Amino acid sequence: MAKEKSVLRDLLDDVMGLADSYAVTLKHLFRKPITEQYPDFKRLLPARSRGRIILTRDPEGEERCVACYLCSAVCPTDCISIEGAERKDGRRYPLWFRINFARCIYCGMCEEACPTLAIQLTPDFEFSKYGVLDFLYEKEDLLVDHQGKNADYDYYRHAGVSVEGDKGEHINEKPPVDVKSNLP
Amino acid sequence: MLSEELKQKLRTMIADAESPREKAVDVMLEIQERHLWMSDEAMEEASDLLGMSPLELDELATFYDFIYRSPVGNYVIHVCDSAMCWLEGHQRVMDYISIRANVPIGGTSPDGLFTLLPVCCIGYCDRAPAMVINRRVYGKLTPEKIDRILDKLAGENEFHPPE
Amino acid sequence: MWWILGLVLLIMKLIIVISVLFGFAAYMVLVERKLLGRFQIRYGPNRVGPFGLLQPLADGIKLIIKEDFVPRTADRLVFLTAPAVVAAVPLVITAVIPFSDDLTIGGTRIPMVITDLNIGMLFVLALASLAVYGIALGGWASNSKYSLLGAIRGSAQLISYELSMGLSLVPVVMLAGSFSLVDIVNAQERLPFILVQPVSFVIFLISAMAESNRIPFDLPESENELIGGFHTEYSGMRFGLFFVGEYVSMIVLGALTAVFFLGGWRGPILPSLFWFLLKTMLIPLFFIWTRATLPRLRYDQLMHLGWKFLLPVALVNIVVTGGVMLFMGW
Amino acid sequence: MPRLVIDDLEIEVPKGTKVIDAAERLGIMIPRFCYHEALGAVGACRMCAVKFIQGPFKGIQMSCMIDAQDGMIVSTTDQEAVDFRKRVIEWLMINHPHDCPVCDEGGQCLLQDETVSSGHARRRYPGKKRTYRNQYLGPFIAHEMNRCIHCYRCSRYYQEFSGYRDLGPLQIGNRLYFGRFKEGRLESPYSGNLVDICPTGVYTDIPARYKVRRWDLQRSPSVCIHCALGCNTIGNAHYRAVMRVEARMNPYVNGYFLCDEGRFGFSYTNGGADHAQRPWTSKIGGADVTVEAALAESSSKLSEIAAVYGPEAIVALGSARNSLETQSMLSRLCRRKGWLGPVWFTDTAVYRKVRSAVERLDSGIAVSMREIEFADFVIIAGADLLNEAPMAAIAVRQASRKNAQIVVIDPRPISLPFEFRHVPAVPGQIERCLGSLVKGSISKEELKGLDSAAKGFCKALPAKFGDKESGISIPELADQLMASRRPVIVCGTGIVSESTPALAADCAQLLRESGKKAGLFYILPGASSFSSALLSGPDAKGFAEILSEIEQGSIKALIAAESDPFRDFPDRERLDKALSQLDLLVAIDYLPTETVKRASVFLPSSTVFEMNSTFVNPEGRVQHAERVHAGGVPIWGAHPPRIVRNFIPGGDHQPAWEILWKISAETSVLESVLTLGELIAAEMPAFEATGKAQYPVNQARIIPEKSEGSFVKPKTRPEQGQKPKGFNLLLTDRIFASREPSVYADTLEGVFPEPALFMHSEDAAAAGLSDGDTVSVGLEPGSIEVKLSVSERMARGVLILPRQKGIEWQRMKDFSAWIALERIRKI
Repeated sequence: MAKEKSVLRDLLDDVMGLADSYAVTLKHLFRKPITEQYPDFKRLLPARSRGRIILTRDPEGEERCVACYLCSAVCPTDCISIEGAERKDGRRYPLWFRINFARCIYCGMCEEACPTLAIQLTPDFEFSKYGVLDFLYEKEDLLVDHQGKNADYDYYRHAGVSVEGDKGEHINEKPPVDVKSNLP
Repeated sequence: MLSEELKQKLRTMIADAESPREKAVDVMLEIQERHLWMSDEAMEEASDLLGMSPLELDELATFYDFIYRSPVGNYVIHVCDSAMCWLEGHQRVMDYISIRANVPIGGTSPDGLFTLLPVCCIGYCDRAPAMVINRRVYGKLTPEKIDRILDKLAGENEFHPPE
Repeated sequence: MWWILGLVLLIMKLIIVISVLFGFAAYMVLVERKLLGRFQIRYGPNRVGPFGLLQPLADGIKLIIKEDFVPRTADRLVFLTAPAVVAAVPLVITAVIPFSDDLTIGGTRIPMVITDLNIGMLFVLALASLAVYGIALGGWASNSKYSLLGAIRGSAQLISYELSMGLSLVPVVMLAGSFSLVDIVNAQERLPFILVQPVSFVIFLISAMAESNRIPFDLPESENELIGGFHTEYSGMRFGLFFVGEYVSMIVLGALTAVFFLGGWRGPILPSLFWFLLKTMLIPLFFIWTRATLPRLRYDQLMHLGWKFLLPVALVNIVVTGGVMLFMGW
Repeated sequence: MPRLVIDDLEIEVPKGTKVIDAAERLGIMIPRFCYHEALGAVGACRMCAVKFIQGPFKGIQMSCMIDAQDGMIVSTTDQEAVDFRKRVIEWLMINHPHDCPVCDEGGQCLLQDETVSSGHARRRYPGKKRTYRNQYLGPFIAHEMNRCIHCYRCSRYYQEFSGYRDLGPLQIGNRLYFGRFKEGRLESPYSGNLVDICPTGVYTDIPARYKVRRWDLQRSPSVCIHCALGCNTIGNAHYRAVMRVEARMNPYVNGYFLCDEGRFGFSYTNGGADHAQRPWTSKIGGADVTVEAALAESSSKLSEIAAVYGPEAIVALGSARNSLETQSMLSRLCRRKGWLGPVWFTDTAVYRKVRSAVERLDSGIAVSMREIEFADFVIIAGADLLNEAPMAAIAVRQASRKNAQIVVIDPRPISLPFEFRHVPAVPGQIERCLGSLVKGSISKEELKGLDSAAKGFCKALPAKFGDKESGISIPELADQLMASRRPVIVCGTGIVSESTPALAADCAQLLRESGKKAGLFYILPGASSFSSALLSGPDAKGFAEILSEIEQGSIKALIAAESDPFRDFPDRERLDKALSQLDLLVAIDYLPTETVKRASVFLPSSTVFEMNSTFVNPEGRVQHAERVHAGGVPIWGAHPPRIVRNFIPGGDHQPAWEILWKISAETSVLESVLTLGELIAAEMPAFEATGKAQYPVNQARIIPEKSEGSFVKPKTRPEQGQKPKGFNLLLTDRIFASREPSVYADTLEGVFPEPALFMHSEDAAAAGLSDGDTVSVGLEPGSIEVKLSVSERMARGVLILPRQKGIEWQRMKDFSAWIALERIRKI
């Protein structure tokens, strides 16, 4: 008898479980939808959300990118191609910088790898086009006139190589060693 | 730049040596006797005499403290800064000379008389604090003693200014 | 000349029924999407027309103008005809469903059923099992492993649940004493059978859900295992026909439930057609609610439920019903 | 042979092996900065610390400073050692700048690797970083002293290994500075090795500067074709351009290093900075056509000419930069089709010299460059190593560092990075000088022990060579030679007389028979001279004969396979006229030569970087160069286009042997032979003798056990008779500026030596000329103007004219000339 009872209880439990779930969904039916009406209402995305990629400039208005190839090396879809070049004053820059957004998966690894904070992902996610070739963004398309998320960082103030100016003028550097010094 | 007479003297000096290279430091010290310090031109001429490349000579010159590759005054004051002298007041001595003779540490006084440099141990620990001026050692320095020494040197400035 | 009038009436009834059914099916899609949205605390389609009311139109246009793609290795003829089978079968079932009280125009009683077969229920059961041919053929003809698996599952599922469905209707027939659907409705004049036969009703409801391949019984088309199952390879309006079939069949099952258990078009005060439609719509709405609530069964659970639970219960129910009828001398 | 255990693995190593090397043999790479196998240990960086658990030493020790000994148990992974190395890295990183992104070494930096692998990621030291000012070190090497970790590798390499004295350590302690006395171009023509040797980014490679990272490069083992030595390289390509060339370790050839010409002279393959110099497309009569059209045109014209005038009306030219594959194909085609040639050398005399040299090499006597390093007496006869075979000079320097005596017998003002005794003998006297030196070294007892042929040869050698002017006593040198155990004769094939290579071989043989382990090394004129000498028969026609046949009209077509007679042949005027008489001039080349410009049909061929090829070096070592990249017009240096194409622009080139095969329209050529290896073996029996007919063959030597020729009777006295009056004008090679690929490499433009005519100072004084004068030298038919450079360290009575860019030596009538004094005028 006990066994039979438990079968019935099991059945009851099952039915109650079902009823519970039906109750939950029914309750939801009368809740106000939480959907945002996207094209009519656009939420402000956090600055760190990962959308279209830009190349920023340093506070002095120079290109931040030094064409170190780390972004292209780390890119899991190989969508970044660069060629470095050198300015007369020794500062390095990308001769060309191409991102194939048709391949980009917006993973943000390039941004993480970038030692100069040049390459940054923006919250701009509305990014669709009719032609695949239109997704090929060159440096001119990527370069912006602001510092992006990091307003103050200037890589060349920290690097050991000097462009313009003299050695030893960077942050946390001693003046250059004078080889002919008489000091011991 | 070097006078012919000096060059001749150096040549004989070098000729004595088994290999010219061993006289390199002596040659430079000899030039310093006359010119106070080793300018680039002096280095080049000396290296020619020694049959070394200027760089090889410069390796030696920049290695040794008593060969000066930058202009110095007539009297180069080397104040010992090793442990004993330092305990006995090396810094006080430096500061005092610096103020007394109006010479910055590592630099030369405006009258071109004194150059003040630190030096590592000169072996006069028993008479610390000590200093060397043109190969003469002075120990147990006190302000009065320094005054006397400097006044004497300034008075008997027989050195010619560098040619 | 009566036969001409009869023919005209028949054709009119056919046209009305088919168009109403299609309209309902189309809007059932919208209703489902809307309701599912609300069940999931979102809006559902609201872009096309006011409140998204023109969405079925947009869907229709989209489906029609999409490329009708036939896989190179498919069995072309079967592939092309299978969706039609799926869409046609539920339509045929409507022929025997009485959807209102008889209408009297100028003294002539017009029966509000296309044809009142005396073996109506058998007809319904026969046709209901025919629908799986569309699925089986479509899946097989696609020549794709996913489609084939879906088709096989569909057949197996249908066979399992057809049985309990039929058995669950036996008490109804016993109570009504007739296979004619009109008679069954009339038999519920006093009491709808749902009150008399709740167990039958539950079994019928579950089987109906399984018959129409609705969640939680949508194993033949389970998207995440079979990429759509039997209709993986279909596109355009042919794919749309599978959909139409599914929704029409949902409505038809609703209508059948109404007829078998809810007293058909019977109801107080309001016109009988209204009652019929109301009752008909209850079942699809419940199906949608279920879809929002329950997850898909595992295949073995599905089989277990059909064979080891519903079938015995239905059999016991028949025996009990028979016994009660015998003792009470119904 | 000590046995020791390193990280639980047991190994037995030769006595004197350092622990760090023993570990490397086990595949355990102990971190190091200052230690380098070629430079030895100084224990400066403290990075190679390991823990010695048992044995004569205990505790943390530097593995580069300790010889492996029996019973040692060493752990490289002991926590104490790991922590020690981690701290060393932290110290080294205290002053290392934060500039990896703008450092060219990034990605191939030992310091970077070791820092990452040690786990040092956070700088704990709050103080400031030391900085230095940089120096300009010339067009090849960029200097960034901030990155220095004071390992001394550069100065040890530069001063000790390569023997130049203008780069070294200045200052002391924390201010240590590696640089020059005054900034300026590095004097060493081996300066590129600083890039390889520096464990971090102090010295970086300017031609490759910042164009690419290591991980993006296509890399393959390759072989240098700039001179004959066949140094092993690694070709690095990116975006269809060769970006840099690195040295590839080969202990028998170039060791770890490479000369600057080989390292930086690669840009000919890219067509220069604008990629426009190299001819990328096929041409018919100067107009661009498809390869198929050019192939069809040349092949139909050739068969036409063969049908009308006979196959002898077609002549094929090869050159010293042909791969062995091309040479074999050329040789086979000529034989099969009945064409004339192939003609490898424009100078027949050079051909005869190279041939006699190659004939005399056998495995008993031929030495590799590695073996030169272990010689204790080196005689360099008629070779200017620095200019003709730069890496050989480095090999001799290593011998010199081990106190070997070096004697150079050469008329040129030789300068070499080591101490040597220079006998400035004119070409005719080199043999006598060499002969008397060798004769003087054979003691009477040794002479008795010789067999009759050797004895006769030894007796016939000139007894005395009086050169009082040189101030060098030959008998004194001969005594030293007598005392030596492993003498090596390095013999040139350029300015020497035709019999000298054979004499050098005989001398080496004689020394060998007198009980020494004597060796012989020839300096040959080009990358494939060895194989061309092996491939050509003894009766091969010279280019001058071919030219007269063209003038007579019996030759109608000429196929120049990577050959430029306009560059190699002296009499430009005659050549010009003769070649314009041809019906067909097919040029197959990758350089923009004069011949290519005049060709009626031009077909682009692949460079060594763009194909698999084989070269044989002067010691008979077969070396295989793998394809680095597919080639084509580089997209590097300009913005790449956004179009989609299904072909490679400039990708029409194919290996020269393939082109030859295709234009020959000779299906039977490859009928009996199936593979390239079989083709080569069929043409060159020596190749098959390696027992490795399987292609590609790498590092096998194809010289016989025993050569056939032996002990030619030497000329005892200089040729008498009518010796022309005046100066003997000699054409010589000069580093960076003479050899064919280098001339077209714009990366070398900054270092091309200034064109100069060399003359003995007394001769110049007699002619009233002084150093730096611009002189006009009256040649037949034209005259050249060139700056005069006088030297005391050369032979009298000779003029040395480098065959270099900027000197139009092709105005001469022949490969050497006699110039009367009055025809040298100052202007």
